[in-house]
Parts: sequence; structure tokens; C-alpha cells
Amino acid sequence: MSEHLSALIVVLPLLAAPVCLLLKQPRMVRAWTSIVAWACLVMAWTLLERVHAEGVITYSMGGWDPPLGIEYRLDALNAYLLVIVTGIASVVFPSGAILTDTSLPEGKSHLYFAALLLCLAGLLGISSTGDLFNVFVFVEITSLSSYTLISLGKNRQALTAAFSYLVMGTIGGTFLLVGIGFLYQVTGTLNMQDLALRLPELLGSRTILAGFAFLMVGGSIKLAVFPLHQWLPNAYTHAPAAVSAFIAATATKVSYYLLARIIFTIFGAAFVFDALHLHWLLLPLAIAAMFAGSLAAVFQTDLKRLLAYSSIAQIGYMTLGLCMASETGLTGGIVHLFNHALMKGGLFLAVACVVMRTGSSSVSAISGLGRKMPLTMAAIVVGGLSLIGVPGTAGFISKWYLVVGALEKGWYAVSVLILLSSLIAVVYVWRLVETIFFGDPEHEVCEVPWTSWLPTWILIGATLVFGFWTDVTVGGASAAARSLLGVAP
Amino acid sequence: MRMREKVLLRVASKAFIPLILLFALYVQFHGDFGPGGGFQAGVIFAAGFVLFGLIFGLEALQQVVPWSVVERAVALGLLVYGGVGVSCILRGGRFLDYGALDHHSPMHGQHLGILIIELGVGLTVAATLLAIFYAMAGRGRA
Amino acid sequence: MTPESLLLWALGLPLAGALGVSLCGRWPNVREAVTLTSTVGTFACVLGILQYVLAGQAVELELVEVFVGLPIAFQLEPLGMLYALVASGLWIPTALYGIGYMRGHGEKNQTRFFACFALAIFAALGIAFAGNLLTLFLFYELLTFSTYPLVTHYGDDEARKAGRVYLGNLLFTSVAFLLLAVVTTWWMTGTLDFRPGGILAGKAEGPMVAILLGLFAFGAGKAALMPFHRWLPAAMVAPTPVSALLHAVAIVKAGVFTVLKVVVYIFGIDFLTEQGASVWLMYAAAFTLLSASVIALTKTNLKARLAYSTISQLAYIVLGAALATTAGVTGAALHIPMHAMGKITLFFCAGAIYVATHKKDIREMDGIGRRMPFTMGAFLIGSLSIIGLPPMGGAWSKWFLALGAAEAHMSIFIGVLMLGSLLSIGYLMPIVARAFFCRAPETDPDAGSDEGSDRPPQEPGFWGAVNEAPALCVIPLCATALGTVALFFCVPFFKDLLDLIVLR
Amino acid sequence: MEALGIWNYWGVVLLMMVGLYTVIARDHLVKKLIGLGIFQVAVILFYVSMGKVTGGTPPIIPEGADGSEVYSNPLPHVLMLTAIVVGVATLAVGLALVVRIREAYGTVEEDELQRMNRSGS
Repeated sequence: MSEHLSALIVVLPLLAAPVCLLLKQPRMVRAWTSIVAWACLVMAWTLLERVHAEGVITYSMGGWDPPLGIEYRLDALNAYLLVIVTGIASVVFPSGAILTDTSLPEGKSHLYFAALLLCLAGLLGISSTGDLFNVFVFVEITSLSSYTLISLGKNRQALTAAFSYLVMGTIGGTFLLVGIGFLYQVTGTLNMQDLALRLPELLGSRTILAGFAFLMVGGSIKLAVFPLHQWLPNAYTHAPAAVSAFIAATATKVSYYLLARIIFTIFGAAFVFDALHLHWLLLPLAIAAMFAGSLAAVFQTDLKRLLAYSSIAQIGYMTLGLCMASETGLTGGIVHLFNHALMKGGLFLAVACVVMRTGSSSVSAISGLGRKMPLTMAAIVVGGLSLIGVPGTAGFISKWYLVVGALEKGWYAVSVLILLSSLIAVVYVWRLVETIFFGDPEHEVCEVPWTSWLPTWILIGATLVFGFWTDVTVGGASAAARSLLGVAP
Repeated sequence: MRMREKVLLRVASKAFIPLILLFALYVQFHGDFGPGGGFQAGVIFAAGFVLFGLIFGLEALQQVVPWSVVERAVALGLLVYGGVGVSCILRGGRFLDYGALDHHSPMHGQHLGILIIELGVGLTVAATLLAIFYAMAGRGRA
Repeated sequence: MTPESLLLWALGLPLAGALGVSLCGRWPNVREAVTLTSTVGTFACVLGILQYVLAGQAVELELVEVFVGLPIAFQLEPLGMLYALVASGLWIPTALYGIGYMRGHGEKNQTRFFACFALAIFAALGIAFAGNLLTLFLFYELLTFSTYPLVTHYGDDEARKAGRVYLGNLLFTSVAFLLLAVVTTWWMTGTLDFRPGGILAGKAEGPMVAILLGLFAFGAGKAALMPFHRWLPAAMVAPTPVSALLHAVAIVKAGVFTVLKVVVYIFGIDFLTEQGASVWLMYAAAFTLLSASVIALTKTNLKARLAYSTISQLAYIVLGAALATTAGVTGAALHIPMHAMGKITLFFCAGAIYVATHKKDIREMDGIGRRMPFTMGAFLIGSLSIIGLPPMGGAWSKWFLALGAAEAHMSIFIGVLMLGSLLSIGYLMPIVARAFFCRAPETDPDAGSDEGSDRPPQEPGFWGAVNEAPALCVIPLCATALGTVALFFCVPFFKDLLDLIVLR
Repeated sequence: MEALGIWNYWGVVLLMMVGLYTVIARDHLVKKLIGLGIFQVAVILFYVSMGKVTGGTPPIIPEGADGSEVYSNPLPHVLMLTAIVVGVATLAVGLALVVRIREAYGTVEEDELQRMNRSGS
């Protein structure tokens, strides 16, 4: 069976979703979803170990060999990403707070879990397939299920947020499709490896350039690269908090992977950065995102919106790592992807706990809760410290690599800007800290049950652990960076 | 006047619905040899039921095909589809490698595989369209 | 016990203390016992380590490798040993005093207070024993965050504002400058270890060295070099034991210790002298030294005046480090314990005055020496030590600093040192003079309401007029006042320890 | 003049722009969805016309073929089947959202929705 793992990891959640419809019993559906997520995590971990031990794993669907058939291809980067996505899923899905903050009618929760599993399947599919068109299909599966999930938020604004995400997302997805079409038109292949072989001699073609542009814009919309981020704050704000936790921690990460794959594997860093000088476009955007996102976060009055804007800033950091196109820089970007998934997942779950007790996600809701919900509030504080990049937290590790990467490139100003922008994070995190500890309590509440705080603390605790013990995170990320740059498998 | 009280519509649709369903089955099983297949068949199949619903009312249709059946059919179709793929693995092939379904004659296995898969697709598509119809048509009544 | 395990004990005890305190919050007596046990235990461990350092044994300890080739590591060396002695030794009187002060005032959130206090000591010891810059930076930030709840202890608007200034200044400097300097050093040399003679020699040159030194010196915002000194006066809103922690025990010393350590073990004093990169820092330190003293003269709030005095005294240490000579470094290092002992006495006194009379303003302290003879006597001794008169410890450090300035052929700074001492006479002595030689004003409501008022006010006997703060406040401050005198005679010991520093 | 020769692509570009313009310029949510549909259809046409080979026949090998026949490329058609399904699904989700928006707000005009969202929940 083990040779089929790379297919099964996508097939399992895909088929588990309809099973939810058959089970129907809310408790059984919940248990089933969690079991599936855990099984996926085990598979992803096995795959990562195998990739590190044996190198690239390929799997041809239906026995049709590439480039004719659809190939699933796992290298150090995909396998790493699979672990992130399944890891977040297996913590968020069993959380006791998964259903808070939703407008689900009675007896419909099995559909919600089916959508979650479909979203997971789509994300895993994007991460493991080696076929460009397959990527598009899975992008759409992910997007469609996330539109549904977002629209299930408690307030009616969730509907309009989901609708505008739908419009933006569809345009983004269609752009990807157009780009894929251009590449196919010139090369006649959809397999990424095959494309990488054929493209170098065709790079002068205007069709290829147009295709590249479409792919980049489409991917950037999905990743919410500044200034294509407009959909993100509303979507994260009005989605149920647990959905925000899952999507914020995984969906943008997978989009980041997609962009990295397009740039490094398909087109090659030499073309993108040396010939096209893409970094002179992406770099200012990344820095603008870092500052604009953080500055906007400072002025938000809603916890979820605050975290959403901070996500935009963090995406800026990741994009920055992409621009550097060096081993250190990419390691920084990828490790930040991992770390940010942990912190944002944990923070949104903490907000879910807040909503569970107070019924509101505004900043004033947590006023003075330091004593009433100590675990949840401590999670928010620690997660915030990690967002700042305080040493001893995971956020420090990734910023360290980014700063070193910038210095190596000779971008001294950029390294200063990275540090300065993390100081803005201090401002919005400290607003929360002051509210938590010095505010007057608005709500008479008690701590959430362990089923809710434990998942939060698994993620937040992981940010602390990975602030010191970096073998897995940095080791995996640098292997991934090397494989992207073609230095190692 | 309601549609079900119009004799012409009632009689015509009674005559048409079996034909539509029959044609759907034809498209479904002829998909191997010509244009057709699960998608188209599913849509045509669902169209027959939608026509029934339009003429005789949603309640009548829901007596014929209750919501729970539709929901299960969606799931079942998908599971049939995936189940074939997984059974290929269990029989020693790759995922969706129908040739592995029949070790003596892979060609026959291919036929069998695509047939079952198309059945699953047809079932899901038909059920999904009905589900959408139910969700939209039932809106604002309850 | 092996030195490694002693090292772990010394670090672990305050951490365990913090944990124990937060668990025993419900039983104040048990909680205080936990605090005191861990203070004494920690100091004992540090003393235990001392013998290994004096024996010249090199001890290194690696915990986890955070980056490739860059672990969280600890090492023993004389400079860190000195700082560890100061932090753990002064923790004992501060804890005692803190218990007296907090109970005397009936403060809220005492558990949080003592837990954070122990955590701060843990961070300070981590800084002292840090084996590389990364470890130092980690504990440096931990120190900042663990003291934030102490500074904002009262939780009102004023405390919140002060907390913002405190955190804003310290985080800004540490992230924007210190972290940048650390990363740049790592990038240039590929190591962050503290090595005798420095690691930068041959790796950096020209203006880069001066810029890097600047990043380090201003990045260690806890050293309160102008213009990043605002946090220190702002943090006065905290309870007095916190001020003692800030000014004497751990925090500001962590800043100057970082500067000193970086100068000695990252740059290397020879390299600095050769590049001439630290000359500007001498002038910057001298500027801070003098201007902070002048500002201190204008302050009438006792704690504010002491805060500016601290800023000025810290500049002595930075100046000593910037001189980059053997005597300069010795003087700077010596000034850490000397100033700590003197300043802790002064702050204890300020707190005791506040506990006993609720007075903060110097102008209201006329004649207070009659009422609190022990407190004001200790204040006098502490002041003399800060000014640098024998037989108080402060005399020695200034002696070595002046020697260092001469060694560096920078005689202008001898003048600066003298001027600084004169200014410190100017801002400290009037307080003592007022306390002892001015008569208490008749209209003073506090004096009027005292039990002394039913005695005939003209001829109070000596004991009759005495109305001291609680014993738990007075005993520690007397002890530290005696400590300043004792330090004067302990200098040979310190000199021996500091001579072990391998400068080249 | 060569550029005019590829009129099929001009058509695709025109449709795409019409679709995109509708999405951006119309306030009515259903109209937006229609624009989105046109946008997607343009891409589908693009793929299909890409697969056309001049003089090509349907890619079904008749009996007795000698291999000299020219076939249209079947792959883009197959891909577009999937894309059509995706488009339908998107449209279905979009319309479902519009229905619920209408129920929740009583309007499907974007400017009014924005005004209602701004004026507080």
C-alpha cells in the first residue's frame, strides 16, 4: 500500500466527504472527520520521511505514465507542505470550537464537515499533483468549498464577503487557466517536469511571457499578494472563526507553494529573476504588504479582521523570501510558511474560543478576560509574541533567516525594513495585551472546555517548541528550498 | 390555475417523462461507443424529474424522490467512483488503473471500470441537480 | 556537583521559583517562603560556580541547536560571573524588601509580582551566563517582557502609558538595532560565540566597525544611552522594589553588561583601539553622562532624580567600555556592582520614605532625617558611594575608569569623570542636607497627624521622633548601605576575578 | 495583417473583456455572475479553438485508417469538459449565495449592500 500513499492522501479526504452525508449523525461525522484528518497526517509524515530518505516520489494515475498521464510528484517541498496542511487540519477539525460562530441550520452540520473535508482534499491535491491542469481543478475544489464555508459565518456580511471572494477567486482561477492554456499551446504538455524541460528553449516567445504573467497574477490573487488582497480581510473576518483558522493557516500557504512551483520549477529562477527581474516588482509589493498590512491591523476593532490584516503582512514576509531566490531566503520564506500556519491557526482558534464564550469577536470582547479565560488569553499573547518575532518563538526563526537572506543578497535596507515592520506588529499585539490585562471585563465568562483550549494550545505550544527545536521546521524548509533551486532532489 | 390542472401539460409530460428517462439511460450506456456518458445522462435524467416537479408540484416530486434519497445518492455516486479507483489499488494496480480490474483481460477491465465509473458520475450528477432544484424551489415556502 | 549542573541549578532555581510562586498564590506565606528559598538557593549556586571561575576552569554547556552551528549555549567567564553575583546577590535583599513593601502597602496581584520578579532574575542569569550572542539576545528579550508586568503593576492609565514607553523604547532598540547587529555579525563572521580577543577582527573594517558598535551600544537600550533613555524615568510609576530591580539588580545592568561583553568578546579591545571605532562612543557616553546629571539637578521628584542619576552612572560604564583599555574595562566592570549596591540603597530609602510618609517630592522632605534616621543615614552612605568617595565602593570603579582614560590617552574624559562626580554631589547632597538640617514644616499634614503631635514638638527625644518604615524595609537598606562600605574593602577580590578576563 | 488573421483569438479577447467589464461595472450581483460566466466561456473557447487543426477530423480512428489523416487535438476538449463543470459549480454556488443575500438583505444591488454593511451590522 505504501507506494500508493501519494494518491491515497488526496483520495481519502475526497471520498470521506460523501461518507459524511451518509453518516449524518453529528457526533459520528465529527469523529469521522477527525479520524480522516489524523490518517492524512500520518500519511503525510510517512511521505515526508520517505522523500527525505529516498528522494522524489512519483505516482502515475491510472497507470498512464507521464507526460501523457497525470503524475503525482512529491519532493521535499510538497511533502513538507502536506505535513503542514494535514497537521493544521488534524488540530482544527477535532476542536470543540469548530462549530461556534456559524449560522448552520439544525441538522445540517454534516454538510459543513463534508465541505471541510473537500477543502482539505483540494489543498492536498494542489500540493501533490505534478500536472498543471490538475492544479487548476484542485484550486477550484478548494475555492468552491471555501466559498461555502465562509458564507456560513454568523453575520449576514459573511454572504457578501463570500460572494466577493467568489468573484475574485473565480477570476484568479480563470487567469490560471488562461496561463496554463498559453503554456500548453506552445509546449503541448501539462506536466510540470516536462514543461520545465521544454520551456528553456522557448522562453523568448511572447506567448510564454503572457502565460507567465497570467499564472503569476492568478496565483497572486489566490495568495492575496498586496495589492490583490482585498478579498482576504472580509473573508477571514466574517467566516466562522474555526474556518478562518483552517483557511488562514493552509489556503494561502498552498497558494504560496503554487507560485514557488511556477517560478522555480516550471520557469526556473534564472529566467524569472535574471531575465525578467521579477524581484523588482515583487520586492516593493512584499515590503508594501509588510507595512500596509501591519499598519492596517493596528487600527482594527475586530479580532478576526486584525489577524487577517496581519496575515497580509506575513504573506509579505513570505513573498520576500521568494524574491531572494537564494537558499537562505527561500528557507526563511518556507519556514515562515510553516510557522505562520501554526501561529495564525492557533490565534484564530483562540478567537473561536473567545466567540464561544462572549459571542463576539470584537477587540473589546476580550477586555479584562486575563483572569477569566487565562488559557485562551495566554494563547493570544504567546501567538502575538510569535507574530512579532520575539526570540524563543517560531516567528523569530523565520525572521532570522529572512534578515540573513537579505544581508547575503546585499539588500541592507530590506533587512532593516523587515525588523522595522515587525515593530509595527508590536503595536497591534500590545493593543490586545493591554485590553486583555488592563481592560474592564464586559462579559461574565469562564474558561472554555478542554476540547477547545487544547487544540489552540497544541498549535501555540508548537510555536514555542519550534522556536528552539528547529530540526524539523528548518531542516525540512532548507531541503525544500534546495529542491526548488535544483541543488538537491 | 396551477400547472397540474392543465390537462395538456399533464398528459404530455406523462408521455414524455418515461422517454426522457429512457433516453438518459441510452446516453449513459452508449457512452462507451459514441457521444454520451455519465455527465450528460445525469443531466437528462434529472431533467425528467425536474419536469415532473414542475408539472405536479414539489410535494409530489418529494414523495417520489425524498430529500434524504437525493443526499445519499450524491454520496453514493461519488463513492462508487472512488471505490472503483481504490479497488484498482486493492487488485494490485495504480489508482484508477482499470486494467487491474480483470487480470485475464485488461481490455475487459478497462470497459468494466469506465462503465461503473460513468454510473457513479451519472448518479451523482442527477442527484446533485435534483438537490439544487430542491434547494432553490423549496426556498421561501417553509 | 559538577559546574555544569550547578549552572543549570542556578538557572533553574529562579525559574522553578517563578513557577512555585504562581502555584502557591493562594497561600501568601508559602509563596513568600518559595521566593526566599529560591533567592538563597540561587545565590548559593552562583557562589558555588564562582570557585570554578576563580580556578580558571572553562565550562561550556550547549542545550539545543537553534540554527545550524548556533546553539543556545552557556559558558562561564569572569565578566558574566560578576554580573551573576550582582543579580543573584541583590535579589535577596530586594525580595525581602519587596515582601515588606508589598505587604505594607497591601498591594494587589502580589503573586504575579513575585512570579515575574523571579522570571526576571532567571533572564538576568541567562544573560550573565550566555555563551553566545543569540542566547544573550534571547534572555535579553525575556527580561524585557518579564519586567513589563512589573512596570505596569498598578494597571491604571499612568502605568499603562509608562509601560508603553518602557516596552516601546526597549523593543525598538533591541529589534531595530541589537538584532540587526547580531544578525550582521553572524553574517560577517559565521559565529556568535564570545571569544577572547573578539571575533570581528579581520572580518570587518572601516566605518562598518563603528556602525556595528553603534548598533550594539544603542541596541542595548537597557543601557539607557541618550536618546533612548526615556523608559527609565517612565518606569518610576512601578512599585519601589521594581525600581530597585530596574536600576540596580538586573535590567540596566543587563544593558551595560551587554555593551561590555560585546566590546570585550565580540570586538576585542585591541581591534577597537586599532580601528579607532569607539572614539565617537566615548563622546556619546560623555554627553549622556553630563546631560543626565544636569537633568537630575532639575528634578524634584526623588525617584525621577535617582533615575537620571542612574542614566548618568550607566554612561560611566559605557564610557569605560568604549575606552577599550584594560583599566577601562576593569573600571566599567567594577562599576556594575558598585553602582548596583549604592543605587539599590538609595531606592530602598526612597521606597521606605514613601511607605512611612507617602512623600515623593524632595521639597517635602525637610527634616525627615529626624524621623527616619536609619533610612536617611543609609541614604547618605549610598550617595557617597555614587559620588565616589572612599571608603565606599564607588571610589574604586571611578579610580579605574580615570586610569583607563589616561591609558587611552584621552585625558579629556578624566575631566568629564570629575565633572560628573561634582554634579552628582550637586543632586544628591541637597537631599541629605534637607533631611537632616532643615526643620520639618509645621503645616505638614502628615507630621501633624502623627502620634508625635501629642508630644511637645519642641523637645522630642531621639527615639520619640523616630517613625521608621516597617522593619522588612529598613533592614535590607541598612544591609546594602553597609554593603557599599564592605565593597570598598572587597576590591582585591573583584580585581582578582576581573584579572581573569582574557582581553587579548 | 497577420494579427487580424487570428480572428478567433480576437473573439476570445473581446468576450473576456466583455465578461470582465460586466463583473466590474455592474452592481447587480446576478449580472456580475453572468459576466463571470462570459469570462469563463471565453477561456473555454480559447482552449477549443487552440485544439482545432486545419482540416482535422474528429479524433476517432476509423477502420482502415492509414495514419495519414489529420485529427483535431482532443485534449483541450477533454480539459474543457472539466472546466465547464467547474464553471457550472461556481455559478451554482454563486447563485445560491445571491439567493441567500437576497433573503438576508432584501436586495442584490452591490452599492446598497455596501451601504448596509457600512452602516453597521
